[in-house]
Formats: sequence, structure tokens, C-alpha cells
Amino acid sequence: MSAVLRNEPPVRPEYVLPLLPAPADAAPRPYPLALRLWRSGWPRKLVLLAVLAIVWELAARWAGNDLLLPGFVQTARALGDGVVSGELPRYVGVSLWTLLQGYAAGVVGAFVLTTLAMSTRIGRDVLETLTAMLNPLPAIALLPLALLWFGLGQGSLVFVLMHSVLWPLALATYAGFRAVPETLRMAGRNYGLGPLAIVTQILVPAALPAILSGLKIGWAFAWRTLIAAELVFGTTSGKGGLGWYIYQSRNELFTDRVFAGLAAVIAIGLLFEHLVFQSVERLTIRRWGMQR
Amino acid sequence: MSAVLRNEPPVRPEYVLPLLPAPADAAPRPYPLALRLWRSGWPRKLVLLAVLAIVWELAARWAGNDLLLPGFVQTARALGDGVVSGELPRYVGVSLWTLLQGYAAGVVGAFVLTTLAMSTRIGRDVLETLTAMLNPLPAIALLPLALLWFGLGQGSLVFVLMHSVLWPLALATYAGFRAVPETLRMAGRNYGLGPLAIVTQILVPAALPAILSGLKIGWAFAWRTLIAAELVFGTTSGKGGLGWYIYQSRNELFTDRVFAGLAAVIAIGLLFEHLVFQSVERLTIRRWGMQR
Amino acid sequence: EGKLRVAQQFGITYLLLNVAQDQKLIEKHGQKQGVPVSVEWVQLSGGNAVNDALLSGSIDVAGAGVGPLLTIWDRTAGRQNVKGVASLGNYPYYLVSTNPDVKTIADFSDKDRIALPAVTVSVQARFLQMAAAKRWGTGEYARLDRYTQTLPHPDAAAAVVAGRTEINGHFATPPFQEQELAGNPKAHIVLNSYDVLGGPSSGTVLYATEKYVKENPKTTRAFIDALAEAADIATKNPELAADAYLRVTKAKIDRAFLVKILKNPQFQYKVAPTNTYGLAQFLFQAGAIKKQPATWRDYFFDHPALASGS
Amino acid sequence: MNVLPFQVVPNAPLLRAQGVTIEYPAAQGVVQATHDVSFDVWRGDRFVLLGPSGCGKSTLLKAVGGFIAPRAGSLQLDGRDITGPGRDRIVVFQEFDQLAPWKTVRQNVMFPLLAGKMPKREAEARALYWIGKVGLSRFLDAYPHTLSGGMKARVAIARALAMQPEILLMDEPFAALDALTRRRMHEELQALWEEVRFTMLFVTHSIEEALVVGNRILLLSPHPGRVRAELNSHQFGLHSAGGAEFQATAGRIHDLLFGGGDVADEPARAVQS
Amino acid sequence: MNVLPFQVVPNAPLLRAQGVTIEYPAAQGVVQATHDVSFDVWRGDRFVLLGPSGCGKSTLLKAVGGFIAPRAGSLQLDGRDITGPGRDRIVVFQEFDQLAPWKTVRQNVMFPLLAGKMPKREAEARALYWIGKVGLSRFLDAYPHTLSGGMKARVAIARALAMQPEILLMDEPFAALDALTRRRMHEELQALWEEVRFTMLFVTHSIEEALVVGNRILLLSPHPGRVRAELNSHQFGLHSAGGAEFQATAGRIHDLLFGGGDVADEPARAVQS
Ligand SMILES: Nc1ncnc2c1ncn2[C@@H]1O[C@H](COP(=O)(O)OP(=O)(O)OP(=O)(O)O)[C@@H](O)[C@H]1O
Ligand SMILES: Nc1ncnc2c1ncn2[C@@H]1O[C@H](COP(=O)(O)OP(=O)(O)OP(=O)(O)O)[C@@H](O)[C@H]1O
Ligand SMILES: [Mg+2]
Ligand SMILES: [Mg+2]
Repeated sequence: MSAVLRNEPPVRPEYVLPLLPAPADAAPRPYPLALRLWRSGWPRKLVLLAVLAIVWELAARWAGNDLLLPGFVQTARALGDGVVSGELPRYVGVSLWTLLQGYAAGVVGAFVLTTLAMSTRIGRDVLETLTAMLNPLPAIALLPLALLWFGLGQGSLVFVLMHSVLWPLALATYAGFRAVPETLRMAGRNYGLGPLAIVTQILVPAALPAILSGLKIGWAFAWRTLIAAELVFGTTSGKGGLGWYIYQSRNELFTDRVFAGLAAVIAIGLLFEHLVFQSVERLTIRRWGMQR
Repeated sequence: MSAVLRNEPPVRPEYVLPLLPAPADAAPRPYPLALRLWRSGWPRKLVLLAVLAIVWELAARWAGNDLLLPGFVQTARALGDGVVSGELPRYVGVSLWTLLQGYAAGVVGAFVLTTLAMSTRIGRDVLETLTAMLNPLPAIALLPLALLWFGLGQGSLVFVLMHSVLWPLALATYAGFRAVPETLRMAGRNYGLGPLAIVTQILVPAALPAILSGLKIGWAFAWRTLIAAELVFGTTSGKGGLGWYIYQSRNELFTDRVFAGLAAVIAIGLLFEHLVFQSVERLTIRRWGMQR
Repeated sequence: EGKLRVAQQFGITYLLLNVAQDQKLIEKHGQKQGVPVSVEWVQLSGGNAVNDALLSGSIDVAGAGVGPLLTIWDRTAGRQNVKGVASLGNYPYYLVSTNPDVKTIADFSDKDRIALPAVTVSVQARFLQMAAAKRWGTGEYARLDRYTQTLPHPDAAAAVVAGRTEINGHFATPPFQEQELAGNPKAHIVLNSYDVLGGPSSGTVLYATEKYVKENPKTTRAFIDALAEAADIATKNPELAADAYLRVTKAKIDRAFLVKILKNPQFQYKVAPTNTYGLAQFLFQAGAIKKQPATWRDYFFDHPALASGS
Repeated sequence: MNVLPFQVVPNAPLLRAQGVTIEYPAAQGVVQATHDVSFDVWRGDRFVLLGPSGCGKSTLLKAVGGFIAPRAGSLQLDGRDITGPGRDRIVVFQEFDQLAPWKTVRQNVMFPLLAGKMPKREAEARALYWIGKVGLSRFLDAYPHTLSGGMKARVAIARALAMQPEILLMDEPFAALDALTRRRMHEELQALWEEVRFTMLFVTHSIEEALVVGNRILLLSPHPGRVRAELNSHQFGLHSAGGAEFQATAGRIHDLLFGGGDVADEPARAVQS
Repeated sequence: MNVLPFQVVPNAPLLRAQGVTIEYPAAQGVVQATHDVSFDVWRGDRFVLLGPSGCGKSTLLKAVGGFIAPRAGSLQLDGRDITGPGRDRIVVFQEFDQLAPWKTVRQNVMFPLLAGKMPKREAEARALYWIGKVGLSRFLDAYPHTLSGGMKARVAIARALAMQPEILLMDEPFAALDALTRRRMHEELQALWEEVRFTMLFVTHSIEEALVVGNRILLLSPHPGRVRAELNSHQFGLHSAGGAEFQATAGRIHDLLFGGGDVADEPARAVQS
């Protein structure tokens, strides 16, 4: 430290100010529209999507092999045709309905498992062991069980979907639950909440960031599984979903339709991410200051 | 409130005690061996595994259909044969090696993506958009790309594995990063840490519970994908892995071998869960009081 | 020249390839042609993976059903121009049912579920449609589709052998059909693909891109010659073929059972395509392919060994 | 909300701690937080735990709250062992994160009331009353993360007071408050006590606060906490702060705590205030 | 560690806040935390921010730390605008969770030293020294979650002091400490200041502490924080607490803060102490 700093700070005169009236808190001043739009993320993401589309198109042209990798334009055309003919929306509808059932089953299962795990030691052992055992199992392992228990069709599909949602969601939720601050948990117990109420009223909201990321992962894996599983079983002719559409197009080497089907998956994924997950985040954890 | 309570508490005499010497902190008194073992979880989990095995065996006997659902005993025998003949360990070795490569690639990718996302707004847009778009895509969507870029074999497998690890891990990590308390982040910035150092020295340890759950999920899905993808990408001259073994056994209607292969997956999953993940948890987040 | 990557799928229908590999016939015939051939054998599952591998240049010759050949021929016309190289022999596909009431395809009802590797698009599904078209008229070809159900062969076979599930029918492929017939006393043949097509017909074929065949005429020739010799061996000496199969595929199937299957008089080991044009025409009528082949030669490369094809 | 409403035994203490030793397991060995602590709290007491940082005050409070089981000794409430937490003993924790981040100030205060099956309207009215008392009426619908440290502490206080529990366990509730706000809190606490006559166990590190708020003070030694003395302070009230007797008692407590006997783990400098 | 080591301008203040208004966005509207606050801090000052709970003290400190940008007005350090956080201004936050839970006490104190490229041995020696000063030598290898509230606060203080920063920003660092420990901290702070002559910005809600620790005190009004007065307290030191002048000044500050003018958002009761 330099010697100059050794100087005492100067002694300054004191002063007292009359107290100004407190200004009223203002309503938020809106930013200019353009800036607001840009900050909202939509335009930035649209630009990003456009860039991705261009990269894809260029890559496809460069590969020059449209049976293997059709370009963006070709895919968009196939997608447009599929939508106009009403074929694609129908497939999407079938898939989405199955998906939602399997997803819901998985969410309920994860909730039950993690609740048990938080309440009892044996529940905890069960959860840890079952996730470690069953999570790595591919869907084909479940096929025989599904056939025996549910027979063909919807039931088996829902079962397999549940398998793909349940474990990752249970893992994420469980990790989130266990990271909830001890003080919050103690407060909940202090107010006489029972084990179930502790879970629903303390752990779930406090672990919501982890649960939401689990839900997103589960959602994505449900799609992956659905597309794969609709090919393997559960399709009775004519009543197939998006996976069937993709499989059939692939069998007939209509690769642009395959990609159109996948583009539909992507579009639904983006829609869900923005309409559902991000809205939920904005209304909950972001609002609560639990996430930046 | 009853009237009795209105009474003032009695005035009691004061007292001062001589200060006793402070007892030295003791080393932890070990619990009896049996209790310690039980609490360590191993015996409980072994009992649980035994129960599961019995349930499986009973279910299989009840179904009485060993082509669809062989029992535990039959599977164990097939597993034993496979291990003794050295066939299964070889397949496991091949699969494990591929898996570790794909897993490592996915982890590195997730780290890069989330680091970018925490440092720049465009990185954030990229991460959010890419995960929402690509995560739901089944591996078949990547097949053409993989074939074009890597051809048949190891390269493509690693690519597809990376796809299955990258997105869920990135999602979980990103959610974990964003839930890190603001104060910790501010402390890090206060000490002049750059963006990368903030990530490695503040965000990663602070978000470790979320990251670990992402790693577990990624690990499980890498297995699922591997088993499925080994069939698609095939084997060259007998160098297949576990997925191929399962596929071939399935084609030959040796359902017990199929289940033996799956049992190997389960066994590896349990081993990894306990030897790797739970050890890491014990040495880190549990020790740091970040997880119950 | 001199390099050959062959993709095959699982099953007895690829027997000729197994024999050629086991006996090193391609290398032998390459020598005869004056090119040392190095062969790489790739195992893939599913016609789609095979097609993708072929189109991406990861393999040179692909093995799959006649259906996929026609599709890829149709779709690559004017681009890669994929055509057949050789047939892998004629094998009957049986439609097996465990429902005693089902004697012919007309007896199927809502109580029945017929497993197919892929409804409407697999070759088995096409055979079923052809049978329906024959019986009820061309417009009614899709009549049985609603009883069909996608299920991979092994799972379907397990279900048929074991009973206990809704699956009581399976349009299969060797050796699953033989296993079903052997494993479940109630299982019986309802339909034989030979009957649909009016005689023995090729099930599985090999195909390649025009580019490869043009650039590697000698290798291609050596390959086809080798297959022809393998067909010869299989016809004359099924035991040897069975051993080759077991050695190459490391399959655990019982040898005696395998030999019995291979000795099935309906099996014909030959490289010339047989009776494929009927299917091609049907596919065109059903709209599955857009181009009408004038003859079977449209979708096969020329080769003397195939001259007797149809 | 009464514990044993008709069996009140005015001749026995409500809370009885006997030889309470509490330990935490740690990597190198166990850490003793308190050693052989005994004290009695009578119905209506405003009982203060006073001691240096790290002496086990929070630990004792949590044990009474039912969150920690003592390693040795017994903790009895109305003659029965404490086995777990309960609505009869409402705790204000020392940490700021005791508020639910997903609830507004109003919801946070209403939460335990609703959990006790109080009708919504009544809970709301009570919550509003107490939020007003702690001076946060303007922040009714603010989420905790938008509050300052002291404001969070005040919400926690309001939440506990709104419960009007029979036993109130408070862990340095006013540490983050400025002089005036703290004084207002003292007054509110006093007024509520006059009205309800709850029993209070109060942790503080301020000698003055102990004298003003409490009627009886337990002095704990530095780590691990052992009983140093138990003193009366019922003679001091809100307005005695300046008086000579008050100063003398404060000085005496200071000497008891820091002057003689065992010293803190670092050699304490002479205290010269 | 010096900011501009050779350009010291002793005739200008080191830190200059001019018309600083800070706002937080909130759902219903913006919340003004401070309004038009101006003050100058000179090199070597121990400048105290004093004001009621929720008046924006922490907010001001974070703004000086570079974590929040003012909505209006300017904050200048050595003539240049503050644009972000930096190692020249070490902050002790009000929250307990400023310690890294994954580091032991020792590692937590060493962390910023190592981040500044100090050799490991030197960092360790310095950490040990300061951990000793805050009385936690016995807890060197303890993880934060095993510490009491006051112990966590002390680790944060040791960490900041070990940095020997040129500017120290402390937000109610001693709020969770008992009288003796707090006094010891005052002494350590004083000793360090004598040695290094750092500049300090210190938030407290205790008038006595402000007088003892600071040489100049900025009084802020209740929410939103506006400047009420700026007073000198360099005449008071560690040992003046009892004196008459001290008491008089404390009383004056009390009146300025709570007595007249604007009142807190709840009608304040008469203060009678
Ligand atoms: N979770 C824990 N694990 C291990 N040790 C702990 C834990 N919590 C507290 N301790 C130890 O117990 C002792 C007492 O802690 P406690 O929190 O009860 O102190 P306190 O009297 O409340 O102190 P303060 O006034 O600083 O809050 C301390 O030495 C601390 O290190
Ligand atoms: N993150 C935030 N979002 C919105 N408003 C906030 C935020 N942090 C603080 N505020 C508001 O700003 C005002 C000042 O808060 P600040 O934390 O600076 O007070 P303080 O003077 O430090 O009070 P205390 O002594 O209680 O800690 C308060 O009214 C508070 O509601
Ligand atoms: Mg404490
Ligand atoms: Mg503050």
C-alpha cells in the first residue's frame, strides 16, 4: 500500500437534509417495442431457427443424396403436403394422445415412488434399486411383459412410454427433493404436515426446478420411445401414429416424408417447450426467484 | 386458554454454577456391526433384490411361458453359462468400451453447451432451442447423418450415444446452474473469476446434485440406446456387443439368453450406481450437506 | 475392384452367403477372375438399415427381401439406379395359425390377430394382400389388413408357440415358421407364399448400386459365381451348408432340426430370381411403386447366371 | 391448541430439560454441541438462552422443537418426552430461508394457519393483522426473494405470532432488525404475551435484549454449551433499559459469560467496555 | 491490488455516489429501493450506512460492489464508473449462504486468495491467521453446514479480511454475533485498518456499532432510502461506548432516524427508551 494512503481521510462538515417526500413506486416503464420483442427471446430464436434451417439445407445439398438426407426445402414441402392432406395431423393426433397417457402414467408413478422414498427408508431403497436396475433397460425388454399383461395396442404402448418417463423423472425429482434446504423441511414438520403434505406442499414446490427439468427430459424420451415403439408393436393397421408414418415412409424410401414426420416431432417439441414448460417456469420458479 | 395459565410463572431462585471443564470431543462411537451393516444399505438392498428375484420367478412360473418370460432361475443359469464360456464378458467389454466413449463425448458436449449458455445470451438461446428440438428425436433420425459422417461401426454408435447423453445432461445441468443461489454467484464474480472459472468453481459444485442426476439419467439412456443401436449399426465380422448378443438370442428364440443379456445390463447398472454414483455422492454432496 | 462389403440380415434365407463366407468361395472365384477380393461381412437388422447403409456408401451389396428391392429400385431410378445382383434362393413363407377354425384366409375373423414384421409394407403383408386380391378381387386387396399386427418375427414366434396372447397367427419366415409348427401342436399352415405366387418364388435378394457394378465388374462376377457354387453345395450337401451356417452365425439352433429345415423339398437354392414379376406388378397396382417394370430384367443387373430368371 | 387443556399442573414446569447432551456426527469425530444442560421452563415463562456464538443455543432450541434427539438426558414437555415436532411448539429459525420462496408474504403467514384447518377468511384476517404489526402491509403480495434480510425475518416473526402458539421458540429473531423495528417487535411480543400468556423460549446474543424480553435467563458457556447460571430478569421490562440496576445486571451477565472461568477457544482479549 | 497505484489523488473522494436511484422490477410495478442518494467516501474512510430495515442499505452496497446498476445517477470509483464487480471491492454479504458449501472453512478462506494467484502456502498461512482471529481454529476443516449461524458469519468475515482489500464492503457482518465476539471483531477490524488503511463501507442497523466502527455515518430514511443526514463519528473509538458525548450522539441519530419527518410505513409508536 502506498504511503499516501496513510493519510487520514479529511474531516468533512456534517449535514442534515430535510426529508423529501417518498416518490410513489411507478409502474414499470415499458421498453421500446423492438427491444422488448428482442429481449422476449422469440425473434432471437426465430433467427436461430432460420440459421439452422439454412445450415441443414446447405449440408443436404452438399451431401447431394436426397434419399438419405433431404434438404430443408424438400422436407418443408413434404410437411406441407402432409398437413394439407390431413394425413399428418391425424397421425400426430393419435401419437399425441398415446403419448399424453403414457406421460401422465409415468408422472404419477414417479410421484408415488418418490413420495414413498421420502417417507420411508424401504421406499428409498426401492427407488434407488429400481431406477438403477430398470432405467437402463431398453423397451424390447419390456415387450414380452407388455404382451402378457396388456396385450397388443394402446395398453402396451402406454406401458412402454411410462417406462421411459418414470425413471428419469423419479431420479430428477428424488435428487431435487433431497436438496431441499433442511430449514424449509423443518418448518413444514413444525406446522404438523404429514408425510404426504410435506411432499406436496414443501418438497414439490421447493424442488420444482429439478422436477421441471425431469419433466422435460421425460417428455423428450417419451417421444423417442413412442416413435421407436410404434414401429415395433402396437400398430394395428390403419390406426398408427407418427411413428408408424415415419416407419412406413422409411420403408418406402420416402425420406422427405420421414424428415417431415421428424420435423413434426421437432415442431411439437418446440411448441411444448415454449408454450408449456417455459410458461410454467415463468409463472413459478422464475417468479419465485428460484431460478435466474 | 384456561384461566390457570393467567398465573405468572413462579419466581425461582437464581443460581450460578462453577464451570465444568469442557469434555473433549469423542471419536464417533461405532454402532454394533449388525446395525452398521444394516444401515449401510447393502443388506437391505440385497434383501430387496432377493425379493424382486422371487417375485420375478413366481410371475414367470405363473405365466408358464418361458419363451416370453423366462424365470429368474433359468435366466441365472443362462447368465452363468454365458459368463463361464467367456462369451458374455467379451460382449460386455465391447459394449462398455463403446458406451464409455459415447458417454464421455456427451458429457463434454453438455459441459460446453451449458458453459456457453451461462456466459452468453446467444448460448442460452442455442441451448434452449437445440434441446427442445433435438432431444425428442429418436436415433433413427440421426442414422443418415451418422452413416454419412462416420459410416458403419464404432463412430456412428458413439455419435448416437452422444445424442442420447448430451441433451438430458445439458437440460439437467442447465437447470441446476440456474438454481444456484445468487449470493454464491456474486461471491464468485467478486473474486474476479472469469466466466469459465465461475462455471467450474462455483456453478458446477453448487449444482452438483442436479448434475449427478443428469449423469445418472444419461448413463441409463446410453445403455438403452446402445442396445437398440447395435442392431441397427450391426456388427462387422463377429465383433458385436451386448445388443447384438441380445438380438441374436432373440432371433433364435433363446429368451433366457435375452434375459441374461438384460440381466448383465442390470448388473452393470447396479454396480455403477453403487460403486460410482453413490460413492461420488457420499464424497461430495452428502459430505457437503447439500443433500440429505 | 477387389473390395466387397456385403450386408446381410439374420436368418436362414441368407444361407448362401453363409456358405460362401464359410467356404471362402468369393475369394476363390476372385482368384479365377484375376482379382484378389477382400470381403467384409456386415450384419445389420432390418431392411431400412440395409438401405441406408447402401445409399450412404457404407456397404456395396445389400441383402434384403424382394419387396425392398423393388422399392429401392423404384426410388433410385435416375439416381443411384439400384438393381438386383442375384437371388438367394426360393423359400416358402407360411401363414401359420393356431386357431383350429381357420382353415383358409376366408376364415379369419375379429378373434384373430396375424403378426407381420410390418403391417401393409412388409413382403409378408404384400403376399397376404395378393392372396386377398386373388380371392375377393383386386379392389379388396386390403380386406385382411385389419386383422394384422406389427410384431418382430421372434416375438411373434414366441407368442405363437406359447399361446396365451392374442397373437394366434403369424406370416413368418424360416426358421420361425418351422419352429412354430414344431413347437405348438395346434399350429397349422393356412397359406403358403408359393400358392399365392403360383409356384416357388424368390424371397431374399441381393442388390447394389449401378456405380459399384459398373466399376467392379470382375468382383461382381466373382461374387455371383461364388453364390452359384454355394447354391450348388447347399442343394447337394445340406449338412455341409448347415455346418457352415452354424459356424458363421454362431447360432445355437439344433443341428438336426436345421438340417431337416434345409432339406425341405420346397426350398430351392439358386441365384436366378424366380417368380418376382408377379409381386412387382401387384406393387405397382397397389401404388407402392410408381414405375411399372416391363420385365424382371428391369430391376436386375444382367448376368449369365441369372439368365433363367423370372 | 392446548396441550392437555384440563390437566394443567401449575406446580410442575411445562418444559423440563435434564442433563441434555447433544452431539453432531462429523468426519473426524462427534462434535458436542451441548453438554449436560438442565433447565426448567414454567408455563408463562419468557425464558432466554444466552451464550456466545456456537455454544449450542440453536441446537437446544431445535431439540425442544423436536427436530434433534439428544444423545443423553431427557427433554420433557408436560411430563412426556418430546419425540418430534408439533404445532404446539412453533419455531422461528435463525436462517433466512425458512420462508417458502413460492409463497407471497401473505401466503407465507397464512400457510401454517391453513395447515391447522383454520377457515381461509379467518386465516387471512389474522395474517393481515400480523403483517401489519411487523410493518409489511405494503409488501403483502411480495415474494420473499424481493425482501431485504430484515423484512424476511419480520415475515417469519409474523408467521409465528399469528399462530398464537402455546410455546414459541425463537432463534435470534431480531438479529437482522434495526433499533426501532426491534423495539416495535419487543412491544408486540409483550402485548401478545399479556393477552395470550404463551410460554416462550428465546435465543439471543444480546444481553440487553435478554433482560428486556425475558423473565429468566439461562447463561451458557462457550462451546460446548454448559450451564453457567440461571438468573431472573422479570424485574426488567421494556422501559428499564437505561436504569442502574439494569446496567448492573447486564454487567454481571457479561462477566459471567465472558469474564472468568473457562474462556473461548481463542484467548479472549480483556474486555474494556 | 491497488486501483491506480501511482495516480492517487488525495484531494478527491475515492468513491462518489451521485443521485443514485436504484429500482427493482416487480410484478405490480417497480420497487424503488433508494432514491437520489449522494455521498462521497474518501480513502481511508470507515463509512457507515445506517437506516431502518428495508431502506436499501444492502442494495446500495451491492451497487457499489458492481452487482446492480443504478437506474439513475452515477457511482464512480476513482473517477471511473463502476461497471462490474472486482477484486478491489470485497463484499461480505448479509446472507449466510455466501460460503461455498463444498469447501471447508480453511478452503473457503483460501479460495479468493488462490483465485488471485497467490501461492498456495502463503494463502494457507494467511487463511490460518485470520481463521484464528475470528476464533474458529478448531473448525478449520469443518464444512459450512456444520457451523452455527454466527460461525458462518465469522468465516465470511475472515475470508474478506484475509483478502486485505483496498475497499471492504460489509453488510451487517456482525449481526449474528454475541457481544463479546462482536467486540473482538471490532478490535480486529480496527487493528487491520491501522495496519492497512483500507477503505470500508459498512452497513449496520446498530447505532452504537456505527459510532464505534465508523468515522462517518450516512443516515438513510425508511423505504425508499433517501439521504437523511451525514454525520461524523471519527471522535468515537472502541472505548467510547459509555461516554456522555457518545450517548448524546446516539440519541441524536436515533431521533434523526426515527423521531421526526417521514415515518415508517406503519405509524411508529412513541419511542420511549
Ligand atoms: N449440522 C451440524 N453438524 C455438525 N455440527 C453442527 C451442526 N450444527 C451445529 N453444529 C455445531 O454445534 C455447535 C453449536 O451450534 P449452534 O448452531 O447450536 O450454535 P449457536 O449457539 O446457535 O450459535 P450462533 O449464535 O452462532 O448461532 C457448533 O459448534 C457447531 O459447529
Ligand atoms: N431482488 C429484489 N427484487 C425486488 N425488490 C427487492 C429485491 N431486493 C430488495 N428489494 C427491495 O428493495 C428494498 C431495499 O432492500 P435492501 O435489501 O437493500 O434493504 P436493507 O436496507 O438491506 O434492509 P435490511 O436491513 O432489512 O437488510 C426493500 O424494500 C426490498 O423489498
Ligand atoms: Mg444459532
Ligand atoms: Mg440488508
